[in-house]
Amino acid sequence: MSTAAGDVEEMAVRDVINQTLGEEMERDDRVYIQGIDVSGRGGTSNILKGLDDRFGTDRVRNTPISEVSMVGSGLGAAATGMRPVVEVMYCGFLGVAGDQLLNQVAKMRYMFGGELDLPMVIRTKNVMGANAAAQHSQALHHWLAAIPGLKVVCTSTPADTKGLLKAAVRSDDPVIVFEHGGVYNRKAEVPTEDYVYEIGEAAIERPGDDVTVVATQNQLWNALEAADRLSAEGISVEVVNPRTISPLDTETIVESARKTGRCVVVDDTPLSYGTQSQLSATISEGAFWDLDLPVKRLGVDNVPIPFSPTLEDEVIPGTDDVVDAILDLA
Amino acid sequence: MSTAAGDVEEMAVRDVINQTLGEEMERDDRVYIQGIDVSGRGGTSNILKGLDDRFGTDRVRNTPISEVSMVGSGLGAAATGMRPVVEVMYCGFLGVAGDQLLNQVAKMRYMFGGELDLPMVIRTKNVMGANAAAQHSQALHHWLAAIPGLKVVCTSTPADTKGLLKAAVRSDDPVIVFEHGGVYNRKAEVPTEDYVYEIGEAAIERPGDDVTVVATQNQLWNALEAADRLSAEGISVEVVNPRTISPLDTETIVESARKTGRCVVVDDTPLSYGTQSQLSATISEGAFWDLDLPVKRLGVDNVPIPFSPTLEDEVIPGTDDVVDAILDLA
Amino acid sequence: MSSQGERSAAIADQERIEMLRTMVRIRKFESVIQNKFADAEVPGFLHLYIGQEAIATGVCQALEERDYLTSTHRGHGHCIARGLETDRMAAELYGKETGYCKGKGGSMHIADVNAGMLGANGIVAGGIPIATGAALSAKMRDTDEVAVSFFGDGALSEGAFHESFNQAGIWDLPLLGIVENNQYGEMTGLEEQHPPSALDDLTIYGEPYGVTRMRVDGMDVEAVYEATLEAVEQARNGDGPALIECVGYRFEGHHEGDSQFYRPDGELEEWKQRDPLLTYPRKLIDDGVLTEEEHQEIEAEIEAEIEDAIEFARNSDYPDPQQAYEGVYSDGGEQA
Amino acid sequence: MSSQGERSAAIADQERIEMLRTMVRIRKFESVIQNKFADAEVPGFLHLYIGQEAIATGVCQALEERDYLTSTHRGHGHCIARGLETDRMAAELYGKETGYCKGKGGSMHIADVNAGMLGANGIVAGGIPIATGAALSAKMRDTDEVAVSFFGDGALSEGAFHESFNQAGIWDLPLLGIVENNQYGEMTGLEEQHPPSALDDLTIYGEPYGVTRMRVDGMDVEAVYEATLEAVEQARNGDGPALIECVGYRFEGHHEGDSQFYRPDGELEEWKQRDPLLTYPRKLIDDGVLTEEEHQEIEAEIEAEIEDAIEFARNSDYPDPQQAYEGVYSDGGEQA
Ligand SMILES: Cc1ncc(C[n+]2csc(CCOP(=O)(O)OP(=O)(O)O)c2C)c(N)n1
Ligand SMILES: Cc1ncc(C[n+]2csc(CCOP(=O)(O)OP(=O)(O)O)c2C)c(N)n1
Ligand SMILES: [Mg+2]
Ligand SMILES: [Mg+2]
Repeated sequence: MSTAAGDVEEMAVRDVINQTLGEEMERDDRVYIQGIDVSGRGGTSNILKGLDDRFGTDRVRNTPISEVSMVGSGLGAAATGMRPVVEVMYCGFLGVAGDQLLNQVAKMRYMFGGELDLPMVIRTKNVMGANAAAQHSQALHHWLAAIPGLKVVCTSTPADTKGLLKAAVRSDDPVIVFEHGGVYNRKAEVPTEDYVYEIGEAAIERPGDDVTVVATQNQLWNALEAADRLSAEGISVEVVNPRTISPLDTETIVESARKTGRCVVVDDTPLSYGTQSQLSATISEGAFWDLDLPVKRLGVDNVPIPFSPTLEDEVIPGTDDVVDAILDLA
Repeated sequence: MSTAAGDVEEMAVRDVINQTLGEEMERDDRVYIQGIDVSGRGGTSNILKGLDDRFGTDRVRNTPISEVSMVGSGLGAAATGMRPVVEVMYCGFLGVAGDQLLNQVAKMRYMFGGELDLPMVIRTKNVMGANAAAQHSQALHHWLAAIPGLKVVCTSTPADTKGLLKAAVRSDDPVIVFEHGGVYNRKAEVPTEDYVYEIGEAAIERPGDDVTVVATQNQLWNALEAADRLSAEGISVEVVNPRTISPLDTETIVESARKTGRCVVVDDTPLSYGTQSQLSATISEGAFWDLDLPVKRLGVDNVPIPFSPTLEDEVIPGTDDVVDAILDLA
Repeated sequence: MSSQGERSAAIADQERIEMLRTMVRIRKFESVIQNKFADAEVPGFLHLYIGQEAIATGVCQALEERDYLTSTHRGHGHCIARGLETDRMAAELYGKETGYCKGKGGSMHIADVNAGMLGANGIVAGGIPIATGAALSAKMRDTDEVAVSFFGDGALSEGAFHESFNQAGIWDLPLLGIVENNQYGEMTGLEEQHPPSALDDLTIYGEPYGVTRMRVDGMDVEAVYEATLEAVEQARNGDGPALIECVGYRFEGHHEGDSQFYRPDGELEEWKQRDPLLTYPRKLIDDGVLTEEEHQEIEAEIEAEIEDAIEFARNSDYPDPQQAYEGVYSDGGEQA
Repeated sequence: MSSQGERSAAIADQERIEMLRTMVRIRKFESVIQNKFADAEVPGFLHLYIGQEAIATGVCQALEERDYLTSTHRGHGHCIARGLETDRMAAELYGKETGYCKGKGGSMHIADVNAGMLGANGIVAGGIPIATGAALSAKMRDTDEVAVSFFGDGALSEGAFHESFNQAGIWDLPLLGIVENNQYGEMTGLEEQHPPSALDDLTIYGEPYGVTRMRVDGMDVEAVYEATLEAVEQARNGDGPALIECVGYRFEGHHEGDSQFYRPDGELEEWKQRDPLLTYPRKLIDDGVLTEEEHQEIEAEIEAEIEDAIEFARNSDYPDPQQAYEGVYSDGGEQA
């Protein structure tokens, strides 16, 4: 990883995505975008606005409403000299392309003997808290991480969005980039220079001594806020951003757990078979001798996400829930 | 659960499936089967042989090669008075019906307010060790268990095959039944009377004191064999069969772990984000104060399954691996 | 557009008035909901059916109570035309416990299984396999029930459409596909979403499956009604599936908040001249079936109904948070 | 079956002999592998192409080195016709490290990306979207490369076929679909898998997408060759996709071990009279392009080649178990 020294700029996550993809398309003319309404509307949440004008509709290419073909043809293009960035508007639509993800994208290199580069990015977004109901409100990075052969990253902050998206576009492997609708408008400083994060490296977003919180995306922001609040009460919280969901940076995460001896893992995936279970297992086994208390999993209860605000609020953890979980351990 | 007292019969798993479905079709004429070649060939591995002659091709219904429609139309039929049993030949083909599973089958009852019965079974098989390569050699019960709203069971023995399959067919919820190609020809005693297992209940297959092994399907047979071998060395192994993967019988599993203080979890899903991680997290948290050593996960390394026998043998745990894992803890 | 032959003169006056009432109800319901959404009273996403009322209305008028239907993200019109109550619909959109889905579904998932309405669906083409299964079930249970699936032009590009109609073609299922061609899939016009070979007649997508193909003016409720009647009769008689393209236009954005940058100048205005909410009452008045006063009365009556519906929704309670854990399974609770 | 017009007299003698050689190579390779499988030397599943040799051969003869192809579970014929070496193919089927996929793929996943062969595929219709992407890439990179996807009659029922050809139709991609109609999908005949409307001409599945439709005798290698030439030329010229149905028959079971209970009496024998491995040499001899002795020489030469290939496979090493962890990613290792 080469984090930046030097100039920084305050930017929203949404603008970072647009800028980063623009830079990568300038840099390499094999990079192109395909998906629903990526031209005109600028794709999901209008993130790509203007890229069609800059690069033309050949490279910012509207597909029909055909997720199988969108993902599958991206794979074929990647295998033959292009570097597609496929947008799947909501992660809930990934299921339509289930076979492409499970059997083609994930397995093609390996099955063919390991030598075929497949430089392909699939961008999609997790959505929670938008009253979008069960099909549109989902977080599914655990679901793709459960498929060996896929690299899966979660972007959370403006800075990691840039570093991870560049890494994904430049990788010769398929990388699934999960964005999150709830952080698109979050702003923070981003180094202006060109930098690429290592896929597979977690980051300590905020160092601390008493409790470790491992958190992604929206929950990372909640965790940082919780840490702020609790520091006033004299509790020092270390916040870890896994960045990559698969492969997971076990070392960094376990090391933090061993230091604090107390861990909360919080994520928007379901409590059973979600990211939290993988984190809890990893930490429980790896920091076994240093844990003072059981790892605490926080996430979405095992229900589809309900529509009504009172119900949705109930099932998705908020900052208060993170605070409470930390207090339970501290 | 009403386990049987009374007569038993020695049967192979494959014959139990055929017999059980036949019984349920006799019992309730809304039960019908659809899938590829279910008539004629008798479906995948010829398991259903003869059911077409008994019940006609209207109730043992060959579909075109269309997993989306096969699963989706099953759902529609279940919502309107039928009780379909859909066969998906290999679990690796579930991805084709990804949206149906993720967004329709799993969420329909909940989204619609909770009152719509969806009595639907999807039978599929995990396959390992058949040199079938990455798309056909997969175990994917963790992948469906990761979707809230689906009940997922794994059948392992002749007796649980009968009890679980009856439970699935009689359930008013969609139940995904994972069979395993590697146990179809396993034989053991099955009670002849009609009985139904509770979905969500694990079973102690073999009681023991020193180490708990939680294992499914093929690995359950390996675990039982390992337990046999080790008893000769004076190590007493308790073998737990989860039966249901989602919802998991946390209580039974954790109780066993608390008793022995040492746990191996072994399953054919991948080591990351697989069933083992869910089990390890559950046990590590729930039996925290009683564990003497970290839980040991055993499973398929994080690669697609390779074709060549030397490679496939390397990545799938066998009885020796289970023995070694137990010895590491004992 | 293929002509429907001579229009049967046989549509009873009462049916014509009923269809007008249904269209008025859809339009007024949605116009009010549109405002309430703008006022942030209605949460989530909102895809309005305004402009397409003649389609749902004409189709549902041709159905019997025992028939089934599946709908889309743009489903309010289908629900109302099917006879769902506007109060429980409004309550659902408001996220209240008195809603059709107890607040769990919202606009994109309204369903009333008791009315054979197997749900709106947030996945493009998601309802088609479900309707296919209902058609199969109808046939296996030896009934003459028919299943109707509404979907947009965009859904024709999804594999689910293809697999379902292929299966329906093989099994001769009583499945009726209503392609609501409203000229756009989201913000993209048809010509980017369908091959040139299909643009003039989207029912060509049904050609491989041997479906009966019809194409009607989706702004003409009677044309839609009559085509559907014919297709339904055929399906009930065991003569298999049909695909009806209803050519229309949506007057509002894809969803509320859509800037509608993509509409060519004048296009909307031109289509609005064919607004069934203008043309149909005029026609009924011309035909002597309705007086201007009766028309006003209908409007007023339905306005009052919708007002009541909104009041009902407003006055209903939000579900208790604990209800979030209910209803995943038949045995009540959530996953362990 | 639509006639291909007068057969161009212009197929050079050498090409005809080349095609014969290819067909002989496929047949002999598979016949030997079939025996080795029976002897349990070849692990896994085996789907044989025997009977369909004229299809892969005719199609590949019409392609250039720069073109791409995707294949199916029944892929050996496509590989051989594409020019892959039988020794490395045999080694792959034996699970040896000298195989095309280093033993990781086996029969259902043979690939040689350097030869533009983007893989057999264990998922029915799984290769079609990949070929579509190759066609897109060809177009975006401003080449005149063409992508050919082989698939069975059964694949036409999968959504992936539909989405891909729809997209190819919209984007005018140089995509060529070869429907190998061998009368069965697994153990089920066409009439249970396709609507009556499609049975007489499966290319009707391409009708909505505006593809060029052709239907040829899949036992006639020259008919296949000429149809493909025409479709390829059109695709190279930017005139978009085509779908060619090649009507043939598979002489062996769906996979080895299949009891073939489903074949009507006499059906196999009837088709075997049209076996291209019988008819084509006869024709070439009749046409004076080949002598009986030359034919025998070809057979003998290829038999020897296959024998060598099997020896190569047998003598190669199994991959070291540790290689299982290599090749998931470009950076080598497995997932952490
Ligand atoms: C599988 C899937 N892909 C994409 C979307 C996003 N989406 C919602 S509505 C829509 C357009 C649908 O167009 P059409 O079928 O013509 O219906 P219309 O909105 O015009 O009524 C899209 C792409 C979705 N909901 N589901
Ligand atoms: C998605 C999927 N569903 C089912 C199968 C199982 N299967 C393997 S081959 C086959 C039949 C394919 O028929 P066809 O396309 O006609 O090819 P053929 O075997 O006749 O060459 C089936 C159903 C599969 N491999 N993939
Ligand atoms: Mg539309
Ligand atoms: Mg076939």
